[in-house]
Amino acid sequence: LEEPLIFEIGTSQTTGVDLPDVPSSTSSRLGSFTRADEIGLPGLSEPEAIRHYTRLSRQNYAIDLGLFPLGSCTMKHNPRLNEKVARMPGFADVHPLQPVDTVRGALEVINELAVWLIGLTGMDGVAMSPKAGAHGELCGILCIRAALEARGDAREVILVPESAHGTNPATAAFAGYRVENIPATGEGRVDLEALKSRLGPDVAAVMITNPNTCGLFERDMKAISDAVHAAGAFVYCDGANFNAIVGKVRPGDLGVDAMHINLHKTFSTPHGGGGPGSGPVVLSEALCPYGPLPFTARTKDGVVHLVEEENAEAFDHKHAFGRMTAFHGQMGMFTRALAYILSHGADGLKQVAEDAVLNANYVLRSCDDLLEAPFGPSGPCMHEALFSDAGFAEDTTTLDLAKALIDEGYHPMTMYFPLVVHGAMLVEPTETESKASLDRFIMALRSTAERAKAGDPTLKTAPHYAPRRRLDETQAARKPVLAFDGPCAPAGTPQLSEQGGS
Amino acid sequence: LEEPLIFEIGTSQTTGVDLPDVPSSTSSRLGSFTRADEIGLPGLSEPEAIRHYTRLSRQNYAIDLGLFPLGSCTMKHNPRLNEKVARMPGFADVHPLQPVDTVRGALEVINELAVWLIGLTGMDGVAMSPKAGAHGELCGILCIRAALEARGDAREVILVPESAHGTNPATAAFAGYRVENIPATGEGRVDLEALKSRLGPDVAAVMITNPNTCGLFERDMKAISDAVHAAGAFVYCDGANFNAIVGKVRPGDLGVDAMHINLHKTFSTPHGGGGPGSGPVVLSEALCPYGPLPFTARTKDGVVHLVEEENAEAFDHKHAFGRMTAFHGQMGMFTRALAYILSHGADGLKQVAEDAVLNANYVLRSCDDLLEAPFGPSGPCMHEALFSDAGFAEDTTTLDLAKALIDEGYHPMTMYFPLVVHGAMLVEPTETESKASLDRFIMALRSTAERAKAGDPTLKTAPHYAPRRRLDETQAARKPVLAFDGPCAPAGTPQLSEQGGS
Amino acid sequence: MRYLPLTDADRSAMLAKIGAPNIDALFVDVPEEARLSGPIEGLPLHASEMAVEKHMRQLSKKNLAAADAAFFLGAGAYRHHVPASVDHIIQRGEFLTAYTPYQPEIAQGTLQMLFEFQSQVARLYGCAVANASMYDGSTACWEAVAMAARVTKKKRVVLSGALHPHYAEVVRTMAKFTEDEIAGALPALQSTPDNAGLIARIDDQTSCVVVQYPDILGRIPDLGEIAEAAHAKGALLIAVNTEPVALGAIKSPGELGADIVVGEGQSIGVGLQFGGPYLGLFAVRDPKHVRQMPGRLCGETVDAEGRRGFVLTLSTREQHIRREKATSNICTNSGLCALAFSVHMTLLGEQGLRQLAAENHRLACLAADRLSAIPGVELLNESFFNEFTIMIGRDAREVVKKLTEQNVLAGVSLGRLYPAHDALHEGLVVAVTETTSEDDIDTLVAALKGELA
Amino acid sequence: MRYLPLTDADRSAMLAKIGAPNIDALFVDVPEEARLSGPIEGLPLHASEMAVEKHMRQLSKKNLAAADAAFFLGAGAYRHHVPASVDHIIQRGEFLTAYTPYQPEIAQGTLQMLFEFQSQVARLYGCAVANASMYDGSTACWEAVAMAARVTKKKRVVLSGALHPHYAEVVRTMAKFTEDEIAGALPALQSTPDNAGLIARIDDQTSCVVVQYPDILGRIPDLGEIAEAAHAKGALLIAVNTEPVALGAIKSPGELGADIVVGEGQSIGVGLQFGGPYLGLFAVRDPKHVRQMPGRLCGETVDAEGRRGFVLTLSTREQHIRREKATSNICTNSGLCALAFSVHMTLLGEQGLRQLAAENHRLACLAADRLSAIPGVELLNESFFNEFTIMIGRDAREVVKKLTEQNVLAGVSLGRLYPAHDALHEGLVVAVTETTSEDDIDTLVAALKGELA
Repeated sequence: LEEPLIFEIGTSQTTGVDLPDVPSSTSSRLGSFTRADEIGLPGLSEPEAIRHYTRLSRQNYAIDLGLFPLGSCTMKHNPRLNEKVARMPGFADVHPLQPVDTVRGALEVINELAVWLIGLTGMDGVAMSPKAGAHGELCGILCIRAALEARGDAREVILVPESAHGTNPATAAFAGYRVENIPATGEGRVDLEALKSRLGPDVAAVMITNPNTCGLFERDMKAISDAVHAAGAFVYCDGANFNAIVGKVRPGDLGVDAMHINLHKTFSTPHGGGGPGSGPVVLSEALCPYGPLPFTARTKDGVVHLVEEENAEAFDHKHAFGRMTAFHGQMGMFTRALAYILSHGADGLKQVAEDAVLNANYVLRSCDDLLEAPFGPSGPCMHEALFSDAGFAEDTTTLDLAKALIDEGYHPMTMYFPLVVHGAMLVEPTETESKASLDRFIMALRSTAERAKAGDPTLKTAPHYAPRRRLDETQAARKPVLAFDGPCAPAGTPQLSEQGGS
Repeated sequence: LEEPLIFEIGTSQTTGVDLPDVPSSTSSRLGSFTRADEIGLPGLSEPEAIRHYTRLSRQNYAIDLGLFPLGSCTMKHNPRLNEKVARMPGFADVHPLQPVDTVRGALEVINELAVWLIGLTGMDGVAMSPKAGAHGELCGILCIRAALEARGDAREVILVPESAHGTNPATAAFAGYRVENIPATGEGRVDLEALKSRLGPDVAAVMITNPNTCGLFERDMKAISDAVHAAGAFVYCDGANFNAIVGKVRPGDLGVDAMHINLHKTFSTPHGGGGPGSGPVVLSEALCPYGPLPFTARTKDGVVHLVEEENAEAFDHKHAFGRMTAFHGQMGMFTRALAYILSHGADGLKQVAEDAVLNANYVLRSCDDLLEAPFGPSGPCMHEALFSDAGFAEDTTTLDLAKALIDEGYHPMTMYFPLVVHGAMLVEPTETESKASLDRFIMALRSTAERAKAGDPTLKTAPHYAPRRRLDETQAARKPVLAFDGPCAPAGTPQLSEQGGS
Repeated sequence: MRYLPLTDADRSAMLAKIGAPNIDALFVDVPEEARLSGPIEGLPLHASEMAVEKHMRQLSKKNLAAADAAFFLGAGAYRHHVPASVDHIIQRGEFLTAYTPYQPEIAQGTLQMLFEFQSQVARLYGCAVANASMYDGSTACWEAVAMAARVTKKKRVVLSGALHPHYAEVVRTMAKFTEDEIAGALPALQSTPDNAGLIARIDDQTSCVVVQYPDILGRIPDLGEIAEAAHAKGALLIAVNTEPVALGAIKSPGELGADIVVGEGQSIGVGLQFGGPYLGLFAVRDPKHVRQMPGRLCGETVDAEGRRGFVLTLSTREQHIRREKATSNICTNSGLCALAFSVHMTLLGEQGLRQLAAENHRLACLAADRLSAIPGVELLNESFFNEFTIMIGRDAREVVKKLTEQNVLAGVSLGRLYPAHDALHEGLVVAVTETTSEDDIDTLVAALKGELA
Repeated sequence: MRYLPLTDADRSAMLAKIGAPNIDALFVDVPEEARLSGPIEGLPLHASEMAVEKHMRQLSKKNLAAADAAFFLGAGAYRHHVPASVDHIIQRGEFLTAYTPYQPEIAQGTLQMLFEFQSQVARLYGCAVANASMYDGSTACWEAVAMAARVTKKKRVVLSGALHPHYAEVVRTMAKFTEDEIAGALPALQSTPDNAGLIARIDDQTSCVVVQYPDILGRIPDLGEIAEAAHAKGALLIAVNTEPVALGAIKSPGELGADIVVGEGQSIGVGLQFGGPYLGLFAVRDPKHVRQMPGRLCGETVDAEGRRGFVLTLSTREQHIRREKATSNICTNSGLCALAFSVHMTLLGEQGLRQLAAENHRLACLAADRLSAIPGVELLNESFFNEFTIMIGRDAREVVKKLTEQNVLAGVSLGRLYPAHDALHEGLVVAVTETTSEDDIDTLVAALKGELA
């Protein structure tokens, strides 16, 4: 299936909209800046555009087609109700700078979601504006930095476990900190004693993922927090895996000072092929005053207020460290997440965590006789099952197994992450898979694992039945072609594509 | 790709909705009719349901994927604006029996569409309620019968050309008439002299399709109408192909008394895998009084009224022949068709006809050196190009060629219709195909035709690359299996399906 | 124009290939005197998407949407909550823009869905076989009458007085032309349906008895008794159901002996839509009647490699094969509505359907109790599902109209349904579904009380 | 619960397979004292789809939607008509519910779309390379500043006074932590941007000059002059555009010498959405800067059979490979918004974009003429595209608030944007697009005239 580029089929004279021709004689206030040269933007009529994008879409794998066992990425069912809600005109068709009296409902959505996030995490406040998880991390670290600066305490180091997401060290570095690794125990958890011995007056914060990226709960979390606090530092928790414990335990009860919540992971806003995300950050009492603008506050009379530069003092929020984005954050994701949360309720969210953990342990225990589960012997996992490539035939890699899974009709699991396990395979089924669906996946995974152990050479060339065979990533990086280079198609160019078909 | 049946994966305990459990102790007014036995309806959770239907959908060919060259069926682009409009709450969420003052906008839609249909056809009125083309035919014939009865003129015969759609004779028979065929000339048109000689006091009406099912305009239409009228009969025009002439000529100017308009063919309401359709019938002055209820009438003050049994006399519509359906017709199709019509306007609709005819003639003249075009020599076609199987290798049939087109990525053209041409292939590209798209289709058609002429044996077993090979229709009819026979799946049944993938 | 891909350059090149000097040369067969030279006068020119959307939105705002009112209308069309997933699925281009599945190799999506739909309807109705849908309940009812004549070779049709009057009118209209003889009646305003009177009208010439279940007044007739009487005279019992949700609570017509069960499927998945498109359901209890059925049928078979697949079958009943000898002239079903029904029914499942029915009934009982407590209001029904009739001692048409001023859509007055019959005018048919809140009920009670005071 | 497929029977069977006595045995690592035993108190239990939809609709109705008002807000977010096809495409499950395209063999749909998107943005901006999108315009602006520091190894940032104040605030906020030095200013209320003043602030330590085009007051600065001055001092010019439709009418920043062009893409395809999600656009004029860019990049390559395909590339810049040495911590783009942008831009094409821009400008000129004819109202701008500033002689915040009572959303007051600066408070930024009707303009004129009278 080959679908041509819009530049190969669209002409600059074709358009899929009906707009008036404004006579060129019309007076202009553009000054001397009129754009005269051809821009080179191809157009398609509406029927051609629908076909181009419909056909392109069919080259994607998606949640709507099957299971997505991506550890730490949490690809779960995206309810259509949420899409409908986000499109209600009162949410979709309001401007961020409208007078606040005309957007009370929007502010209430933000506030209502904030109340849930605070309640579910046991924290004191939440900064809603961060645009994604990594943006939330930055927000949390900046709150910590602001709090330290407020007490005149310059610190330089942030401690991060080796197994952390790459965003953790990147964020710390972006915020001006030096990053040092925290060692792990043989059981895949933070080494508490090693951590304690490293703590000192130069350490600003510890960034911990809990449940961690090995899929395990940090049993010593409370002790870690206590030690960090005793050393005058703060605990940042990477909330990427909060979906495993929502409703079962509150991070605030474990001493966490700041944690971002990926709304798409825990509360099922759609991943959309890479975004948009949304990463609100819940904050402890110590950090709350520093949360960035805009903030929302509900006063005793129940009215929700938007706290901006204008009224930050009036709402006792004058220590806000600044503003991380132009407007209030990802409203479209807030409405979706709130609809999801209200649908589940406090009881359902607990069930979410339980089913997610049950599903992961079911996969773990259905495969650990065949695939090495490095931390399997030490007890149950949380929402994801971790395997290594131990026992694979020489030459056969985790990548080969993953690509072979494509031929079985599945998106591969997360590979080579966390870095602490050789040839890691991190499988997160999520709570929206049925037992029947897991049984089928387990069958495929086991059969592929057996082929990997036997050194089946067809794995090296997998996938065989996908829209593309393995792609040459080296060529892509060595001689980057990042934009189409030619002119638009002349009118009437025959399309190169195969038409339609199933 | 195998997708299990809902009965094979759903259990009667699973549900994809959240509804309260009503305590069985609640008092009931059901009398002694409580349904106790298991019904046997399988349920799926929402994620499972989305996947089942998404995966099923991918086994369909559709306009959104490619060209649909179906002569006389007119598969054209379905604008998404129309879907949006039909879902506006003021249209989608109103009850047909609401007090008329609460549905003035809905009545205006019906009236506005009626004004367009009357204007485009040059007729005097329109019955909006018929639910589909065939229902419209019946409506038209019943108007004719009512008009004849009103003048005490019992007639028994309806004349129909051999090349007519099957619905024409079926409708005539359903309305209690005897059907006789009208012969055709060698040029594929009604034989005017033969028709004239058959007309007489027993003939109630002549049903003519114009443009006809050979894709040709009935040049003698006016003469036919005059002769029919002179014999005291009426002219019914099958409007299936009105899209070829909309804006170019008005059937009313050619003496037509009644014509149904398939909104999905001419005005692009989506075909939906077989419906719903909508078949308003435009009527001449002679037939207008007999149009069925409900009717709409706009009074001089601009207000639109719904004429029902209640007020038929007041609106001078007391001769209505009855009611063809419970409510007002296909409102959801009216809104879509009106949006389509307003988008094109009077100028655009004319362009529609011109482009449809241009595209068909382009296909005709790009292939008539290779495929026999029985009426090609006599002049241009209208919106569809007709070919025969003359010159195919022995044993190779139109069906084989059509199924081979599937392997080229196309839906087959209309086959073996009209019956008057041997191994007929009726190709209607419609106006929403680009030249590039036609060029590609012509290439595929020519190459397949060459294989048919050469007797390529792989045609006999085509399609090879579709979700299914040829299906055994004989077995289906001999031992009909029309419903799933077993129990729902027990809980936790592994699915048989291949998951996901592209 | 946004839907037309040809450019002027394309048009010239194509005319050249065809060998035509201009576009009008292709319309040469249209007599010149009839050919229109420019756009039709008096009709507007093309408009942008924005302009069309704005215009249509303005029209839509002139209607009172049910969501903006306290809403109690039924009488053949019911407002239920349709999950958002249903609309998502029916808008998949591969379903929305597909053709009738005549080419089964590339239409298995539609075909398997239809097979599943037929199976769901057959089970819901307690029948052996259901077809792939008809236009709506009223036309399905007529088709059933016509089929009964084919099966029994008799012509006399006995309609229950409590059959939806529009359905009865459709049957009467069509029968005028087929020379069937229709024996109808008005609904008797009594607490239980007049089965005895109905049975008395059945004779040896009767092809079928048509009974609505629950009936137009919301009462639940004892179909078993009628079936027995009809069968004794060699007639078929046609049961008509306009509220499929009811069948999650009450016995199926098939179980009770109905021979043909037809109905409106709109309640499940389709929505109100001011009356259309709706979804005609059609099923027969005895598989031997299959070949007399109208409409599309989808059947299971195998492909050349032995894999299960589905096709349209038994098409020798149909017009495109049999022409004037077909069982019906129908060639369209209500495919997309059938899909909506099937998806919604799959989301419900047996458990969800039963819960939905129970919740409808609970709220309806509540409403009946509260309404009948209003002085001057009397509940007619002994039994009902989610719809019942109250007698309000005044012409209900007036009252309904009056209450719209308070955004209360109080129900369907019998005067609206039977304009010519003054004796019925004090009746009001009130429907209550899961979309009706207790607040809505209280709003209606207060408004009605105020109006009648 | 409708999103959770496991049945209780499944759960038991699975626990048995795992060898756990109950679900809590799987949470054994969570210290018991912290483990919650029941649903969190004070938070409601699960709700039906109908109930949630109703609740959310009630909240949405507390907002004044732009469609229900005469609407003139801009200042970084613009209301344009988005074709219905755009929303249809982005709701295709295969786009909506797909993952980041790390597995290119089964993600060509997303990847090819991103390649097309990058190409469209690069052309629109007059640049060589664009990335696969950022969170929004303001964060893209900050990323550009950070990139300029990497490229030039300098730390002093010169912000134009007429840069959107929220964008400036984002830069200032982030710079606090990176120790960049920010030289900002207020917008000068004059008819043309103060280029001379800006240029005077550029020195040898300057890493970049950040200029909005058109600027926050709607004026169109001469980027060429600034580029020349910046380059002379070894600084980069960062051009910020918040209204991409403008670039269908005015020269691209790339043509005029900007080194990095960033902006907000919301106008094309995305909609207002109360501020998010939006679409950050990011492009560089010189391909040699590619390896210093933040964010995802999609590139062309071939597969093992030599067929063209697309992959995410140059990921050695990114956090998941480089960790603390990455060019940014970003790992999310705004993929679905990029799709919406790309589909809308493809529907427009060059011709449509130019027509759209011309229509915006025509209506804006009309509005400027009519507004400045009101006594006491003065048009500030010499040049503008679809947005301009009027001085109204009173605190515009009050006036804007007052006019909402007539459902007129008159524009963005400078007081809202610069609360601390009284000197600006009489300014009102008015935006006009193709969605603004002439009636809307007349409504605003009448309301403003009335209020100022």
